Amino acid sequence: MIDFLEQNQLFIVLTLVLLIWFGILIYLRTIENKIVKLEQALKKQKGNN
Amino acid sequence: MKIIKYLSSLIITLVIISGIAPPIVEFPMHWYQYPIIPGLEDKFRNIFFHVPTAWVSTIAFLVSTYYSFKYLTSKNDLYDIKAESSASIGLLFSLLATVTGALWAKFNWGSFWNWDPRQVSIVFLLIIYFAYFLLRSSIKNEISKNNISAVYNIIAGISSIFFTFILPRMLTGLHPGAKGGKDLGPILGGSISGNIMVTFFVSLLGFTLFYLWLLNLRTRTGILMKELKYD
Amino acid sequence: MKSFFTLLYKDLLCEFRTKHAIYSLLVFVLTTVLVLLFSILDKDFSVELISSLFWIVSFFSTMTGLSRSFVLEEEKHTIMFLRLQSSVTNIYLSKLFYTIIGSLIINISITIAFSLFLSGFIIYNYTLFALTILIGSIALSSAATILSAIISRAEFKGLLFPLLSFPIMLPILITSVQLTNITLTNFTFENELNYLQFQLSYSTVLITSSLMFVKYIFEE
Amino acid sequence: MNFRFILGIVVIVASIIFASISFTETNIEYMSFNEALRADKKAQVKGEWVKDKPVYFDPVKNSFSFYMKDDNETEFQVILEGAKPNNFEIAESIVAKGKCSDNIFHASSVLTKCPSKYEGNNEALKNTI
Repeated sequence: MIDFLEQNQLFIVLTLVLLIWFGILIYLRTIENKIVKLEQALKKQKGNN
Repeated sequence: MKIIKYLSSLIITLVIISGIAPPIVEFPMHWYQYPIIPGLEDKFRNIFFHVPTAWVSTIAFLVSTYYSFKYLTSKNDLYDIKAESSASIGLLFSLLATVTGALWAKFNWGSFWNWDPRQVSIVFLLIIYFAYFLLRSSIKNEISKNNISAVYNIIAGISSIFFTFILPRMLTGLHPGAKGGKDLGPILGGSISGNIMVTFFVSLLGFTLFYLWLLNLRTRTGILMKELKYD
Repeated sequence: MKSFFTLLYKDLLCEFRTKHAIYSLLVFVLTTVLVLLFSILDKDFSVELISSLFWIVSFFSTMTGLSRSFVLEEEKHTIMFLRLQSSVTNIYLSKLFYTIIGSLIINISITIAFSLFLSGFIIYNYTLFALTILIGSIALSSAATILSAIISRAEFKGLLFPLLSFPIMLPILITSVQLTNITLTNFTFENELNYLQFQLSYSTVLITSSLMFVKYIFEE
Repeated sequence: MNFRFILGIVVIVASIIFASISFTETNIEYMSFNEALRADKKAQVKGEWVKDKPVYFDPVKNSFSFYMKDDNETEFQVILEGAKPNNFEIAESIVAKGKCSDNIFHASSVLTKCPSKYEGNNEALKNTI
């Protein structure tokens, strides 16, 4: 097990970095969706007034 | 905007894979092998992440200064929001550049902090833009807040050119390209192997696009906050 | 042009009457020299230490004594008066020249005090030293004046002032210390003109951008 | 965009270019060891570490001693006040700042210049792309 981890250090780093990066991407997407919803709500509100 | 979003996600994913996965060998025979750089070995891979973060922070601060200038000449609130957004992204990326740089410094120069001129100048930048946000929060009158923070941002942006581009090259330091070094450093001097160069510039492109996406998101939240009078 | 001289005269007269800057300068110079002399009695001070101290004293005296120019006007609510009398550019210029004159006087008095009390303070290159003091004062004042104008409109002045001025003034201080090192050691490791060039262009940029944008600070 | 702004921008850009010239023209004067011996002031000497000669660290005085060879191939001993500099072994050249006395160079700081080229073997390079 330890041998395997030692030999593939780079790939472990790679998986971790990719995981973090995908986490950031998913987080940003949810934020963007929220912003789009808010923008639409605001547009509606303005239309009603 | 959609293209920028997907392109930046894709490019940075590719850069992460092609920056970390390829092995380093003494005599690279194929395009997927990186050369061994004496003294750096595997640590050189950080160049694909550390330099682009520093690059994005510089770009973000310059863009912020530009929008402050636009605000003063046009008095359009949108530019003020953009200037603030860009400055906040710049602050985030300069923090990232400090952290990635400190990690690199630990393994290459021996300690996290070496008082290299470039490390000092990024501290200047952090203080300057931290002060910018503090200044924004300490002026109550909306119009004079926008005006004064724009003036400060321009002064700060112009003086930051001096200590990000000029001062580190005048003083002796550990970064490549400092005074007393043989050349301008690996990137500007062009002494870098082909595949590293390609990955590096693709990484720069990816991070710049990512910055544009973040700027777009942050500006839209700024506009929403303004419209809803949420402060 | 006339109002510029009137304003400058007014500032100098105010300073002469209150002697705020002169007292703070005296206190700073005396404490540094005395602490140095008593704590490290018979040791030779290194040149680097002396030139750093020189500019630290200069920085703090300028900060406490002079750069309050705009802040004081705001606190005494006299800035409105000034603006009725003259353009913002004129006010800025008079404050700038007042700060430059003050900071020159400060630096010359520090030089006199240091050469009287510190045996290690021997100037080898007089022209370069004079240039260092002159350009250093101009650069420090150009940063201090515009920042003082910005601060005068904000709250938490005491906290913001050092925070805003420190990063903008530090490049000037670093290069000034390097230049002073050169004048005190009489041996040039480096191309000293580079530092002068840096300071000159830094202060030109600061003054030009201040002139361009100072009027927006007082816009409501 | 009035005249005043354009003039201001021109002045700012010109001064930034003026300041940028300063670092393209840097010429640092390194001394050779023999010159530093005569100079009797602080000097900086550039050279290479002589790997065959002994290297030791004195923990009591906190000084690090090694032998250096300057560009004129003169060998001399350097005593640095402080710990061993980073990357000392892999440095391609060393710059020592300090004073000379009794044929020993007492350095207050030692700078190591590491290889800044990010390329491997030149022959093999052509295969990478």
